[in-house]
Amino acid sequence: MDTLIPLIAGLPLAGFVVTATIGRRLGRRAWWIPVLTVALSWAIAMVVVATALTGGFAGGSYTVHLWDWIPAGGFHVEAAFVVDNLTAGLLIVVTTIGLLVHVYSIGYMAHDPAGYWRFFAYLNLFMFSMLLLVLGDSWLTVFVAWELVGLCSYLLIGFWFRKNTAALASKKAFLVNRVGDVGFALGIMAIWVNTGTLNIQESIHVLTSETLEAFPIPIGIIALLVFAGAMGKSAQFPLHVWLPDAMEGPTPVSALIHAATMVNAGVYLVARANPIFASAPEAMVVVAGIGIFTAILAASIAMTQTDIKRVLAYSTLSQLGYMFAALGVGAWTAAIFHLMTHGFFKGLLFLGSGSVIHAVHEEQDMRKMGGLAKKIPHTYWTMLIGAVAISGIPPLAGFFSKDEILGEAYKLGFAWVWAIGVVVAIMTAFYMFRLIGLTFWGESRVDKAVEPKVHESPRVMTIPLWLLAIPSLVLGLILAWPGPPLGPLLGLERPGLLAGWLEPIWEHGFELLGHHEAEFAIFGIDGVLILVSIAVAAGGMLAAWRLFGVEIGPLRGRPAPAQVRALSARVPFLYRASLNKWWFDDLNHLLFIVIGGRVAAFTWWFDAKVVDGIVNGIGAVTRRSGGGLARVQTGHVQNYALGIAVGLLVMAGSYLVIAGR
Amino acid sequence: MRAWIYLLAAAIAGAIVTTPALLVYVLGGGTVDDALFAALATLMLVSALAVVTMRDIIRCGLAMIVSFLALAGIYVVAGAPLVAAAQVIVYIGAISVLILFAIMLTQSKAGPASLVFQTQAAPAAIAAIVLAVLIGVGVSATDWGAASERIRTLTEPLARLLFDEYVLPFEVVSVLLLAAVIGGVFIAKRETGTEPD
Amino acid sequence: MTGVGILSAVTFVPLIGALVVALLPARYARAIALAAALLAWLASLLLVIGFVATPQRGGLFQYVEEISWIPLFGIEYKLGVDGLSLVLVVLTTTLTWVSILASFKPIQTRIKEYMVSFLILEVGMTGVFLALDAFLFYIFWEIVLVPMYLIIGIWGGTNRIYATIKFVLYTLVGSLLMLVAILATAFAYQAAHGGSWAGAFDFEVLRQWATQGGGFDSTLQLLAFAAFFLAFAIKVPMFPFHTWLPDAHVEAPTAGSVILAGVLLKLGGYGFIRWTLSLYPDASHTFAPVIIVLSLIAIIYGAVVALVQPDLKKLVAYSSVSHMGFVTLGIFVFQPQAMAGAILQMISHGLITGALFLLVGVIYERTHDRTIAKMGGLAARTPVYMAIFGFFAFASAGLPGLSGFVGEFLTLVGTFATNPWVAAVAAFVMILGAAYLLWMFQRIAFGEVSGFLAGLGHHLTDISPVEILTLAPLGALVVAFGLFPGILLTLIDGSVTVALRDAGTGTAIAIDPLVVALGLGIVAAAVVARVATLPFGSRSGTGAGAAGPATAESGS
Amino acid sequence: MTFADLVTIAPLVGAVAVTAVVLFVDLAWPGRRGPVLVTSLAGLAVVGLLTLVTGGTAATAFGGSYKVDDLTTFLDILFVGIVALTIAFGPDYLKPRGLPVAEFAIVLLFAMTGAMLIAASADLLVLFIGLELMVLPGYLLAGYHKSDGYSTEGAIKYFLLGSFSSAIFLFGLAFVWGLTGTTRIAGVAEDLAALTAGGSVSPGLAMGLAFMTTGVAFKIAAVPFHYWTPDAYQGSPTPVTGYLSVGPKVGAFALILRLFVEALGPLKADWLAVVVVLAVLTMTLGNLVALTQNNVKRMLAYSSIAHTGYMLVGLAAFAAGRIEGLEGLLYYGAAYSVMNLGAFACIAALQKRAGVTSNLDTFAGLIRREPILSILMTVFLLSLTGIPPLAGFFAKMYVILAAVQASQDGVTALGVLAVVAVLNAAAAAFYYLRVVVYMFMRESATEQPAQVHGRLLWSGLIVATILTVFLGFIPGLFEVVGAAARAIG
Amino acid sequence: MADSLDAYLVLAGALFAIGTFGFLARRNAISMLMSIELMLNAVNLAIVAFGSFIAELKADGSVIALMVMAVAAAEATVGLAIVIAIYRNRKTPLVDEYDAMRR
Repeated sequence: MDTLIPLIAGLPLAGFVVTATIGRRLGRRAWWIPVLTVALSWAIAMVVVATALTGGFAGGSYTVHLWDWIPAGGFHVEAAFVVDNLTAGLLIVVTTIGLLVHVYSIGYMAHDPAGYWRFFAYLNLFMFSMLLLVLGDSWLTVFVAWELVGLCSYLLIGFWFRKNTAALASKKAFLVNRVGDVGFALGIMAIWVNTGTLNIQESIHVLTSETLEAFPIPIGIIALLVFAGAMGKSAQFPLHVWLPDAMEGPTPVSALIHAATMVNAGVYLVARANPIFASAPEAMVVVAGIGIFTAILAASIAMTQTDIKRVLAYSTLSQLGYMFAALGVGAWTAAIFHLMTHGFFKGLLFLGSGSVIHAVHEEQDMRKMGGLAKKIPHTYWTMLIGAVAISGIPPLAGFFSKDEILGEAYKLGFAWVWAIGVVVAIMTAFYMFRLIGLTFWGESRVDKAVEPKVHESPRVMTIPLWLLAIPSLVLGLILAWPGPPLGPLLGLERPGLLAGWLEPIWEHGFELLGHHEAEFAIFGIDGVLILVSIAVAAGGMLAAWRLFGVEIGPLRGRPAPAQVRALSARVPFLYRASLNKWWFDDLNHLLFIVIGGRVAAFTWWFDAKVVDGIVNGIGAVTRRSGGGLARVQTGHVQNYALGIAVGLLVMAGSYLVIAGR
Repeated sequence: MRAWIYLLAAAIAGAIVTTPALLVYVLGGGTVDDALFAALATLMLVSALAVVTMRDIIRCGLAMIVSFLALAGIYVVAGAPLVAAAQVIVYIGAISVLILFAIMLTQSKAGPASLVFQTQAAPAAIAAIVLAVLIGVGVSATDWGAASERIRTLTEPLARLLFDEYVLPFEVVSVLLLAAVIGGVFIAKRETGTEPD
Repeated sequence: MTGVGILSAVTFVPLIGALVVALLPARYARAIALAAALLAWLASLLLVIGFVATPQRGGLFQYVEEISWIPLFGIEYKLGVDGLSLVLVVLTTTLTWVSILASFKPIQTRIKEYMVSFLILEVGMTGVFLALDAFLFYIFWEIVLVPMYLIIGIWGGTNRIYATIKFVLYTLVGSLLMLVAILATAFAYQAAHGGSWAGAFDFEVLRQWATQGGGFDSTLQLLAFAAFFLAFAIKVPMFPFHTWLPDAHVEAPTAGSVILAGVLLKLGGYGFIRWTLSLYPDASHTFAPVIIVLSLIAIIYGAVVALVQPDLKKLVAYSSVSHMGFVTLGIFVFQPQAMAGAILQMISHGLITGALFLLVGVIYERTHDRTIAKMGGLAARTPVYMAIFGFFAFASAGLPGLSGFVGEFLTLVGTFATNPWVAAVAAFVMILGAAYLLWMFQRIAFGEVSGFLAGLGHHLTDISPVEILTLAPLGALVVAFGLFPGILLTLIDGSVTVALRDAGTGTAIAIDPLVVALGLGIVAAAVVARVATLPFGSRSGTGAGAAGPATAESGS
Repeated sequence: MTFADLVTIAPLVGAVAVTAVVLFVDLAWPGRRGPVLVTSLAGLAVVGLLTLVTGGTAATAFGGSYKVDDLTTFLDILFVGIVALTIAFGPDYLKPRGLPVAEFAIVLLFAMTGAMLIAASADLLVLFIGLELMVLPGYLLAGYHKSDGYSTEGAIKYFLLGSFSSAIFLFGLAFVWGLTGTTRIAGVAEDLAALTAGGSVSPGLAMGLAFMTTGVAFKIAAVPFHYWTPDAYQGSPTPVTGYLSVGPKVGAFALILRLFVEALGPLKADWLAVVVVLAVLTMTLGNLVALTQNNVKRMLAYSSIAHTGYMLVGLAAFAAGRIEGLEGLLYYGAAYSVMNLGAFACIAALQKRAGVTSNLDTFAGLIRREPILSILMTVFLLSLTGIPPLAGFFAKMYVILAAVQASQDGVTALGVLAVVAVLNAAAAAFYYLRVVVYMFMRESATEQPAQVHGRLLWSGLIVATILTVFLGFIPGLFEVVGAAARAIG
Repeated sequence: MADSLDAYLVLAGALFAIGTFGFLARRNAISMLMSIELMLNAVNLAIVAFGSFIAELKADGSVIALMVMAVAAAEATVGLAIVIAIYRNRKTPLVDEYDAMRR
C-alpha cells in the first residue's frame, strides 16, 4: 500500500511530465502515455478501493507519509496521503470517469493535432491534482491540490486560447475560484491557530472535542470559511458565474472537470469536514440555504438556454446545489451518493453532448439541431439514459440519490429545502427533456451545408459513452442496495451499501449533530416522498414532452414552438431573467470591470500624481528654491557687499543678544 | 572769479573745522588738546565724507589725503607721533599717490560717470548709520579698563618692541610686501604675448 | 580575532574579477565576469555545505572573520553568516551569475564597464548580508548604490537618467539618516561603557547589550529606529516610499531589473530583521502597528495599481511592491511562522520576480517594446516562451507547490495567529495578484497574434537555449523550494528564533493595527477627497476603463 | 632671535627660501618651465621634510609668537601638499593660455607661507599678517589670467570683498586687543576667561566677536558671506580655482582653530549658536544653489560652500563640548582638499585646449574621449558626495559622529545639525551625479579628439586619487588628526 | 575729551561707517578701494587709541598700527594692479558693470 497509494497520483504526474517534455514530438501518438498511466492508476485505485471498502485498513484509514513539507517550527505540515472510505468513494468516480474521458478524448481531440499532446498533458496534470485533492491528509495538501485543479481548469478552459472568449473564460474561472480559495485559506489558518495542526483528522478531533470557547476563532467562522472554498470550487451562488463560461473548454474537459470531478471537490471538502459543520449548526443552515438556492437559480436559467453545453452546465450547478443542500441538512451520505451518481450521468451527458457537437461540426446551438436521434443513435440512446437518470425516474441512478436528498431533507425538518427541491426536480426533468427534444427529436434544423455530413462518432468515443451509461443505469441501485436480497425484502436491517461504507466517516459528526439518519420506512413517509419524487420527475418530463416533441419508439409527437413562445410570453420577467442568467454577469461586469477598473485607474493616478507627485514635488521645490536663492548672486559686488554688511549687522545684533543673556 | 570761489570754499571749510574746536574749547571748557582733537576729528570726518560722496574721483583722492593728514594729526594728539609719521609717509606718500596714479590710468575719456552711487545708496547709508550706532553704543557701554590719562608712546621702547617681541610679524610683513609687489607687477604689466617654450 | 576566510572570498572574488575585467581587453569581459560570478557562487555553495543548521547553532554566526580596522572607534572588519544571511547570500550569488549570463546578448556597448559594475555590485550586496559590523554594513550598503546607478543610467532605457537619479537620491536620503543612527547607536553604547569604543559597532556586542544588557534608552531607540526604518522602507520599498521602484525597473536593463528586484529589495527586509529588531526591540514594537498597516496598504495598493499598468515591467515592479509588503508584514507581526514566511517570501520573490524580469527582457530583445497592449497571441508564436512565462506568472500569483505560496502562506498564517483581520485583508491579494497576472498573461499570450507582433515576422523567435539556461536554475529552485521548503526553513530556523528572542513575540504590539489603519484611513480619505476635487488626470483614459481588468468577463 | 628660534621656524624659512630660489631660477632661465617646476616641487619636498623633522617636538619661538605643535605640523603638511598638487596641475592649463608658470609657483609659495604662518601663529598679529599673506596671493591668482575678462572680474570681486572683510575682521581684532591688552593667543585666552568668568560678555567684546566672525566666515565662504565664492571660482583659471577652493579655505579654518578655538575658546558657548546657524545656512544654500548650476566650476564653487557647512558642523560639535568635532574638522579638511583638488584638476585637464568651457556640455560623453579622466573624475565626485569607502565619506562620518555625540550630551541643536547635514548630503548627490550622468550617459554634441596630458598632471591626479580612495584606510591617520586636535582642544 | 578712549573709538566707528558706506555705495572700483583705506584707517585709529589708553598695550598699539599700514600698502598694491588689469579688459572702472558672472 505504501507504494500503491502514491502511485495512484504519481502515475498521472509522471504521464504529465513525460508528455509535457516529449509530447510535442509524438504528434498524434501523444495519447498513449497519458491513457496508459491513467489506466494503471485506475487499476491501482480499484485495488486500493477494494481493500478500503472491505475493511482492509485497520482503523478505517491508511496513511502514507512522504516527507516533511513545511517544517516551520510550530507550523508543521507533512506531505502525506490518506485513504479511507470517503476517499475510496471519490477515487471510484475520479479514476473511472477520468479514464473514460481520456479514452474518449483520443477520438474527440483527433481534429486538433497540434494541441493533442498539450491536451493530454493537461488532462494528466488534472488527474494528478484531483487525486492529490482526495488523497491529501492535511488541509494544506488539499489546498495545494485545490489550487492545482484550479490551474488545470484554467489551462483546459483556455485550451483554445486563440479564441478570446476561451481566454476570458479561463481567467474568470480561476479568479472566481480564487475568491473562494481566500476563504478556504483563511479557514485553514484559523484551523491551525485553533489547533496547532493541519492534519485533517487531528485538527477535526481537536476542534470538535474540546470546549468551543477555548478557541481564538469561533468554529462557526471556520466552517463558513471552509465552505467559502467549497462554494468557489463547486460554483455555488454567488460564485457560480464561472462554470457556465467554463464550457468554452473542450467538451471532455467539461465532462471530467466541470461535471464529474473538480466541481465535486467542494462537496467532498464539506463532507470531509463534517464534524466541524456539525459543531456549527448555523453554518449548516447557511450551507443548505445556499445549496438549495443555487439549485433553483441554476435550474431556472437552464430552462431557457440554447447552448447545449450551457444547459448541462446550469444543470450541473443545480445538482451541486442539491448536494450542498443535503450536506446542509445533515444528509451527508445522500450528498456523496448524489455526487457519485451525478458524476457518472452528468459525465455521460457531457460526453454525449460532445458527440453531438462533433456530429454537427462544432455547432453548440440547439436551435440548429433537431432530429438527430436517427443519425447518431448511440449518442441518442446513451444521452437519453443520462437524461432519464438525472430526472429521477426509478430505477436509474439519479432517482435513488436525488430522492434520498429530498427525503432526508424533509425528514430532518428542513421542509423548505424539500419543497424547493421538489420544484427543482420538476424543472430538472423539464429542461433535460427540452434538451433531448431540441437536439434529437422533431425536424432537423441543422445547417444545410452540414446536414449531409452528420455522422456518428467513432468507437473510441461511443464505447466510453456506453461504459458510462451502465453506471447511470445501475449505480443507484447498487449503492443503495440495502442487503443481500433487497434488504430482506425491504425489512431493511442495514442502510444502503454506500451508507454502510460511509458510516465511520460520519460517526463523529452524527454524534455532534445529535441525530441519526431517520429510519427508512418504505410504507410510511418515505413511500409518500418517493411517490412525490417520481411524480414530479414524470411531470416535468411530460411537460417537456408536450412542448418539444416525442419520438421514443412508438410514441410520436410534434414540437410546439408556438406554445413555448406563448408560455414564455406569459411570464416575461421570469423569462428574461432566466435568459439573461438573472443578470449576474452584468452585475459582475459593473462591479469589477467598470467600478473596479475605475478604482484601479484612480489608484494609479493617485500613485503617479500624488505619491510620486509629492516625491517629485520635493525635488522640484528643492531645485526651485535653489534657483531662487541663486538670484541673490546678482553679479554686482556692491550687492554682495551690502549682503555682507547686513550679515554683519545681524551677527552683531545676535552676538549682543547672546551676550546680553 | 574762480579764485574767489576757491577762497570761499576754503573759508567754509575752515569754519567747519574750527567751529567744533572753538565750541569745545570755549563752551565745553576743554583743553587745547581737546580743541585740536575736535578740529582734526571734524576735518577727518568731513573729508572722509567727501571721499565717499564727491562726484569727481580725483577730488575724492585729494579729500582722502586731507583725511589721512587729519588722522595723522589725531595720532599726534593721541600720543603716537611715530605712527603719525608713518601715516604721512605710507598713506600719503605711497598709497595715496598710487591711488591717484591708478585714477589717472583708469579714467575713461568720457569723464566721470553720470551716477556716483549705486542704486542701493539708500540701504547702504542706512546700514552704515546702523553700524555706526551699533559701534558707538557698543563701545560706550563697554568698560575697557582704560587709563584715565593717555600714555605717550616713546620711540625707543617702540623700536625695542618691534625688533624683539614683534620681530616675526615685522619680517613677515616684508615678505607680504614682496609678494604684493611681485604679484602686482605681474598682474598690472601689459600682456607679454604668448611665451615661447 | 580571526583572519580572512571563506566569507571574504565570497565577498571579494567578484572584486578581483572586476579588476581583471578592467585590465584585460573588452572581448574577454563576458567570460571573465561570468567565471568570477560562478566562482563566487561555488564559494557560497561551500558555505551552505559547511553550515551547521542545528537548532542550537543555526542562529549563531558562523565562519566569523574579525579584523580590527579602525581601532580608535572599535570599528572592525567583521563578517559572519547565520541562516538568514546564508540563504540571501546564495540568492545573491545565484542571481548574479544568471544576470551576467542574461546580459551577454542584450548588452553590446561598453561591456567592460558593465561587467565591472555588475561585479562590484555583487561585492556590495554580498557584503551587506555578511557584515557584522554596523559601519562595514553601511559601507557595503552604499557601495551597492553606485554600480546600480551606473547600470541603470548607462545601459537603461530612454528615461534612464531621471530614473537612476531618483533611485540614488531616494536611497541616499534613507541611508544617510541610517548612518546617523548607526553612529548614534555606537556612541550610546560607548557612552554606556565608560567611553570605551570596543565593540561599539559590533553587531553581536550591540545585540547583546540591546537585549540582555542595559539596552538603549527609548528616545534613542525611537529615533534610530525611525532612521533605519526610512532606509529600509525605501529599499524594500514600502508604501509610500515605493515610487522610485517602477521608474527604476522600467528603465533598467533586464539584468539590472533582475538584481534590483531579486536582491536589492531584500536588503531592506534583511536589514529589518537583522538590525532593527535586535537593536531596537522596544521601538520595533512601538512602530509595528504603523508598519503593519503600511504593509497592508502596499500589498493591496501594489496589486491594484499593477492591474492597470500598460507596461510589462511596470506591472512586475508594482507586483514587487505588493509582494514585498508580505515581507514587512511578516517581520513586524513578531511571530515565528510569519517571519520564516517573510524570509521565504524574500527568497522566492527574488527568484520569481527575477525570472519574470528575465522573461520580459526576452520579449523586449525581440520586439523592443514592453507595451502589453501591443502584444497578443504570443502563445501561438512562441509557445515555449509563453509556457515558461506562464509558469513564473502562476508562481508569482502564489500557486501552491511553488515557492511563492509557502512564503505567502506562512506569513499569512503567522499574521492570522496575531491578528486575523490583518491576515484577512492581506489574503485578499490572492485574488488581486491572480487578477493582474492572469489579465496580463491573457493579453499577451492569448487571442490572435497582434498586428504588431505579426509585423515583426521572423524576428520574433521563440526563447533561445541560452535564455532557457538562465531561467532553468530559477525555475528549478522555485519548484524545489515549493516542494521542499524545509531546506530553507531548517537553515533560517535559528535566525528566526534568535531574532524573535531579541525582539519578543507578537503579544507586545501595543496598538491594534486597526486603530492605526483607521487613523491613516481618515488622513488618506481627506487627501483623496481633496485630490478628487481636482480635475481628474489624463490617466483615466489610458487605464482600465476601456479594456477592463476583470475579475469577471461577460460570458455572453 | 636665537638659533633655536630659527630651527623652530625652519619650515617657514624654507618656504620663503624656496620662493626666492624659484624667483632666481626664473630670472636665470626666463620662460622655462622645467627648472621652475623642478625647483619648486623639490623645494616643497624639502619644506615638507623640514616640517616633519621640526614638527616632532612642540616648541615656541620669537617670544611666544610662533608655535609648533601637532596641529601646526598636520596643517603645514596639508598646505605643502595642496600647493604641490596645485603646481603639478598648473602647467597643462597655463601653457596653452600663454601664462608663465614661474609667477604662478612663486605666488602660490607665498600663499603657502602665509597659511603655514597662520597654522603656527601664537600671536594674533602674526595671525592677521599670515592671513593677509595667504589671501593677497589668492587675489592675484584669481586674476592670473589677466587678459581674460572673467578671470579679472573674479579677481576684483574677490579682492574688493576680501579687503572689505579683512577690514571688518581687523576691527574686531582691535576690540579684542583693546579688551585684553595683549596679542598673544595664550594671553588673550587667559584674559578672556577671566573677563567672562562672571558669565557676562561686554558689548564691546560681542561687537568684536561679531566683526571677527564675519571676517572669518567670509574667508571660509560661509553663508551669508559667501557671495564672492562662485564668481571668483568660476572666473579663476581652473587650477587656481582648485587651489582657492581648498588652500585659503583650509587656511581660514586654521585661523578659526587658532583664533576661535584657542584664543576665543573661553567664549565658545557664545559663538556656538552662531556657528550652528551658519552651518545650517551654509550647507543648505550651497547645496540648493549648486543644484541649479550648469557650469561645473561654478557648481563646485557652491559645493565648496556646502562643504564649509559640513566642516562647521565639526566646529559646532567642538563648541558643544566634543573634541571629536575638531578631529572631524581636520580630517574633513584633508579629505576635502585631495578630492576637490582632484576634481578641479580633471576639469583643468579638460580645458587644456584654450576656449573649452567648464559647462556641463563639455563633459557630455567624456567617457568615450577621456575614459581614465572621467573615471577619476567620478571617483572624486563620488567622494565629494560621500559614498563609502572614499575619503569624503569618512570625513562626513567623523563630523557627523561628533555632532551626534554632542547631541547625546544634551545639545539637541547638534542632532538637528547632523540630520540637516545628511539630508544635504543626499541632495548634493544630485548635482555631483549630474556630472557623472553627462560623462557616462550622454553623448557628446561635438566630436573632439582626446588630448595629451602632461606627466606631471597625471602623477598629481594619481596621488590625489590614491589619497581619495585610501584616506579612510591609512592606519594611524586618525591618531595624527586626534593629536592635532588635542593640541588646541 | 581728547583724554577719553570712548571719543577715539566713536570717532573710529564713525570713520569705519563712512568707509563702509563708501564701499557699499560707490560704483568706481578705485572709490571702493579708497573706502577700504578709510576703514583700515578707522581700525588703525582704534588701535592707536587703545595703545594710548590701555596700559598693557603701551607701545604695542603703535607697532600694530605700523604693521596694519604695511598690510594696507600691500593690499593697495595688489588691488590697484587688479583694477588696472580689469580696466584693460573692460575699459571701465565701474564695478557694477562687471557682472559677466552671476547666479
